[in-house]
Amino acid sequence: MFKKILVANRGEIAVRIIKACQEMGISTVAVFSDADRLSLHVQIADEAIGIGPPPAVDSYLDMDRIIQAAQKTEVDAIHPGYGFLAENAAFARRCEKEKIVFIGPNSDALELVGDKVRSRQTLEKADIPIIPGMKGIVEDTSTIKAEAQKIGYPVMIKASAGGGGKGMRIVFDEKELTPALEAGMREAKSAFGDESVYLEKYIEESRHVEFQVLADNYGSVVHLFERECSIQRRHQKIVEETPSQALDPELRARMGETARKVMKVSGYNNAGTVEFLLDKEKKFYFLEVNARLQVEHPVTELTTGVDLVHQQIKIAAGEKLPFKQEDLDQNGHAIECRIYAEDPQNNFLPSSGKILYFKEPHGPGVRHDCGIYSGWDVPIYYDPILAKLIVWAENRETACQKMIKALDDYVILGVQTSIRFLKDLIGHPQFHKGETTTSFIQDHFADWTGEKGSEEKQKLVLLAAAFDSLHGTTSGKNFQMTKKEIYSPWLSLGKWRLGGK
Amino acid sequence: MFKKILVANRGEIAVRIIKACQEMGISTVAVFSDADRLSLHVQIADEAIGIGPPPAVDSYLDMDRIIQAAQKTEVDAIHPGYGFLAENAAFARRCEKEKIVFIGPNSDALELVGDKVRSRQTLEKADIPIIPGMKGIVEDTSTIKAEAQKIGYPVMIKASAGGGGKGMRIVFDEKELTPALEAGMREAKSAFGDESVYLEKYIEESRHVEFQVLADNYGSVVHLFERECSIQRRHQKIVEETPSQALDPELRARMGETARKVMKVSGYNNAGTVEFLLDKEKKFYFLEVNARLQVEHPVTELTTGVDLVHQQIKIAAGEKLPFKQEDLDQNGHAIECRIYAEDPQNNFLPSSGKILYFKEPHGPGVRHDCGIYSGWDVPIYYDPILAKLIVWAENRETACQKMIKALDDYVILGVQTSIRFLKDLIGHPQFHKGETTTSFIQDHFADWTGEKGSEEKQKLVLLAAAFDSLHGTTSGKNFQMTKKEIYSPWLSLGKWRLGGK
Amino acid sequence: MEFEFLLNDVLQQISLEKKEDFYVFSYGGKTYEADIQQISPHQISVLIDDVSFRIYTAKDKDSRYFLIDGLQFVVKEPTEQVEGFRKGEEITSEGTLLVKAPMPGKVIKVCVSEKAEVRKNQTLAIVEAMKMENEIKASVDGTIKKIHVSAGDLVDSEMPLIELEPS
Amino acid sequence: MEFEFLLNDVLQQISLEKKEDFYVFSYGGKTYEADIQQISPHQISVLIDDVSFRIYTAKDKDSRYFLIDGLQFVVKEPTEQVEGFRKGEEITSEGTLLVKAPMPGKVIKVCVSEKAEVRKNQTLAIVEAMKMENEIKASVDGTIKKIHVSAGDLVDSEMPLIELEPS
Repeated sequence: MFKKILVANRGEIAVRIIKACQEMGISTVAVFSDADRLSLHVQIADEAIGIGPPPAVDSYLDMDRIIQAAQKTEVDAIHPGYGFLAENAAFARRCEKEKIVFIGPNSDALELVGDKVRSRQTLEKADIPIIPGMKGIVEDTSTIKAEAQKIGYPVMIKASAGGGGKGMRIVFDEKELTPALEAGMREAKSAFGDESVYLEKYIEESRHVEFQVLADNYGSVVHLFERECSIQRRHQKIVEETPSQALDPELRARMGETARKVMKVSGYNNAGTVEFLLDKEKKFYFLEVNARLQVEHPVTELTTGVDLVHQQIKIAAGEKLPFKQEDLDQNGHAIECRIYAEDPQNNFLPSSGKILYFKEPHGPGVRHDCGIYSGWDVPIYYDPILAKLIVWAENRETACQKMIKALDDYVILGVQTSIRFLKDLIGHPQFHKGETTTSFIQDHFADWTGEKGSEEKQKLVLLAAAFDSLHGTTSGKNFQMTKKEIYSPWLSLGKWRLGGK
Repeated sequence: MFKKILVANRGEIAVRIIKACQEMGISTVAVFSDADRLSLHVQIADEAIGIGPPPAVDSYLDMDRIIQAAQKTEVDAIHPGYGFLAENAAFARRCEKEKIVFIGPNSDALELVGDKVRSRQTLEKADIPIIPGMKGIVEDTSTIKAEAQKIGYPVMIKASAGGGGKGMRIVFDEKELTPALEAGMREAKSAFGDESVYLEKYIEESRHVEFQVLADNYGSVVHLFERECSIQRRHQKIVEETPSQALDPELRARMGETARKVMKVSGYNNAGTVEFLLDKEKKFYFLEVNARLQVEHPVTELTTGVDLVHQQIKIAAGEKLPFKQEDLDQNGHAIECRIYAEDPQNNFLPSSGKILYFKEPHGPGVRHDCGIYSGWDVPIYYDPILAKLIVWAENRETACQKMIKALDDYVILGVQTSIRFLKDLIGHPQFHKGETTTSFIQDHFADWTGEKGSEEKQKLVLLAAAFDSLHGTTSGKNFQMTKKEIYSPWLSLGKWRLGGK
Repeated sequence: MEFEFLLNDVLQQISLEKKEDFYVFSYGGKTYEADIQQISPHQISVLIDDVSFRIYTAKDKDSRYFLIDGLQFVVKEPTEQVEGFRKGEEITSEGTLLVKAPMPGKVIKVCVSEKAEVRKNQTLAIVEAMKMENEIKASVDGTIKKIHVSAGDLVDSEMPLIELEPS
Repeated sequence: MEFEFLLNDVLQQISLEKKEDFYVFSYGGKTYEADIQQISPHQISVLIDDVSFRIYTAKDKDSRYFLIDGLQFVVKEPTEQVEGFRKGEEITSEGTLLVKAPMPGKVIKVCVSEKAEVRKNQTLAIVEAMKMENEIKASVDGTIKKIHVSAGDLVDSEMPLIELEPS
């Protein structure tokens, strides 16, 4: 087993991986940009190395600096987390050359599945169902209109190199095509350092269903069932759950087997995810392989009992998979909500700044993967994900109730977050019914403005503000007071309310 | 289902129950003594009623005040938690009379199993294996020596009315008998309001193995497997785990069936625990029934996926058990450590006072049931349990590693706690081997003094203190400084250390 | 003692007095008794007629934030000027519409030129923050009067981007 | 700047100076560079030669507490008088042993009378706290000189219980 691992990432996922290493008795090295000296992953690691200025291209995406940090600290392996260099085949090759184990797939497989266009070709030959789309990347913007016409609107622009919604655009008619292409390419360039995009058919009213796969270095491949990630805004998943309400055991088995086949055909090893679109006729199409740990991996861990980060490390260290497909089972129901620093009342615009106060929810069945704390400044340079709230319960109904309660108990003051939006989303009757498609938010929450607060709550806020001013506990200023005398409180004592809370 | 439940308890268990109610959409009423106005359970409940002065006999043990609070708030049911009135048959009867559902067994069964002496007699008739002991309570202290002689030393003095180690004493020879009896009776009186005690044979090198049982109001009884609770100090459990390392499937099934039979014979309903002693020849003896939710219930929840508090409430509301014995299964391994406010370096003396700073551990598989927060004053009036740290992992080995890591991450400043002791305990080679008996602490930790801190850690503490004084961040005083000039730092920069952390 | 606050930009009054071991407050013509306890610098516990509330609080230089049951409220001083426009916009003294950066970030592209006519919802500029591009759109039809930024500029929240003459 | 502290009752010296964006400290004849950052009022983050440490801290009226890797340390002012005796005991000016309450609680029973002879480990009194009885035992053989409490008394930590003349 490895003695020391460098975690080439930041935020909640770096924290998650460092903790997994600690549980396995493996020393850890964190890396940090100048914007992250005070970040949580730096505090909890055994060693921490500064790797440059805040922009990711100068730090977390700079292979030379990462490799130098790894050599200086003499690590055995690098865990890339998700994003940044996680799916960068050149980086995996570089690690191989420097004799540092890259905790992820081998560089050939990574290159193949990372090239969305080439992998579509390979898998089509292996009879994997593929969404209709371009055979190659957009090379000539002048002929692109003909391509789009051939596929048929609406079409989806997708980055060849990436995932996570970056560079993605839906185009409903021809006149939107050119500006969407430009924006998609710029975003792809900025996120992955590669502006290649391609077009595929956009399937309406579909669900996003993906299968978690583990493959060891000796040809064993198992899937750990599905995650449904249909709830997206700006093509970014925000709520994920397992099991999916759309799958029956037969379809689940069929999709799972297809996922295993995708990985076998690709020569894939370590952890990965095979993404599918499921249309309203329950026909499924291969979308892409995410060749890394996923943001939403905890829902799989809670329902299968398998720690995916432990398995990633063990596989990379040359261990065999400790289970076969028939040993694996799904138990109960898990839901994840991503907590973003963004303002859902203002078109989900990112919200940076200082977290004035933070208190995370607790309780049986509540897991919180988190990279923040009270007093931390949310930097503007990186993805706005702050934390992930995950709940497990015996069934979906109870899991939803637990999630709503946990969101209610979640305290973040100072920056805007998606918490209230998520609460209304989980509480929506259509979500309750399991009627989730990729257009769920557009269909049901396009005009969402959020609760303004009952009169009772407003009264309490005023009371708290007055208490605070009276004792000067948080305010440094004197608030304006009028001189009107308070009438005797003993004359007309109000009853707070008649019903319950 | 109930609309509103009063939780007649305090601390971590009140918090646990209130959260369960909230997840089920049930309103909650907390009760609090004058010492608990600022306690966590008061803050999180929907309503909160003061029930009197700090001593438990004047508040949490005062049936009239609890019933009045229940009537004032018009609750449907009372959940008693553990301790206080949880196993008080008179209170259960009083609730029945006032038409408030008591969330626990029916008062007849409670009376039977609560009377340790009478239940021993009943179960002996039903062929349940019983530890040799007195047929009745100690009534005449003059004939007690003959009774002890008949049973044979060592003997155990036990409170007829209670559990939790209160009133319990081991007596190795005759001259210890009288003072031990006096102390046991006083403690029983103070804890349960009943000074009745009895004697039974003390079985050396035994394990404490108990079975969780659920019984609905229609005769269905299932067990949810065992918990091993052998690690005790002062007859109080401090570490519990499941599965037990001492049971094989055959013995587990046999003990589980015996536990179900105990409950059937006793006419028991709702949640309860059947405690056994397992001797070194793997012979097991019935000890007693704990007619309530146990402190250590979370390890069962984590390995079976069943929420015991939800089930308690559903059974009390008249629902049928949603599973049969054959539907239940154990998954993975769970360990619980009880975090007490006590000083393990000073004979486990209770430690009260203000919690100056508190930060709980987090991470996948870590659960923390807790009733405290930074700034809270630990009152001297109640049980010194602060919280429970519970971990789950695929296997015992990983669970132990997770627990050690979580204990390392646990921060409580200002009061003494058992955290470091627990860490050394879980890390002990005999614990690792699963060699746990009720004399484990006496055998291996009688002379425990704890780590004093490496030179590196001391150096860091001095650095932190100096930093603190330099910036005046926490200290209000000026520390004495000598005037000797610091020599140039550039001349002899030390290397922090050569190896890893 | 009487207090005036701006709660969600609306002026509100409340009076509060400390009695022996509780508080009396008046709001909306009614008077209530409350048991208010400071739990921590960021939390108070309130009991009114046995009903229990947890209120979390924090402040920055302009505002105090309060959170009840997961819902956040902003309280400001009543002396502060109330702006009647949506976040990211302001009517200038000359009657033009000043479009401001809704969050700190980097200007990726300015999509219009001075004197150009724009329609409602037309994209005026693209600002990137946290790796996402955000399109800044016109809220009315009009003519571009002035452009304050160019591509590559780093902007802070509320910084002027573009001035628009509504038509 | 040089500092003296009592760490676990041992006098220790350290010097610390702030440079541009890091600190230099000397201890035990060696000098080190450290990057020290205040994370919160209760936590600092220290990097020394790329090794990362989290140190938690809090204070009460007498002491400052520091916690590293789960281990708690107590730091006091060097001016404070060092007591050489175990918690709960003190040698008086007359040479008798004063047995004190080790924690706040209630005296359940006084097991000895004045002028009685006691042996080492004999129970002197029983004090109840948090529902547990705790036996207060003699640490030496001796004679009871004075009894300061009786059954039923509430005692605070460090309050005198019994005075013993060692034999």
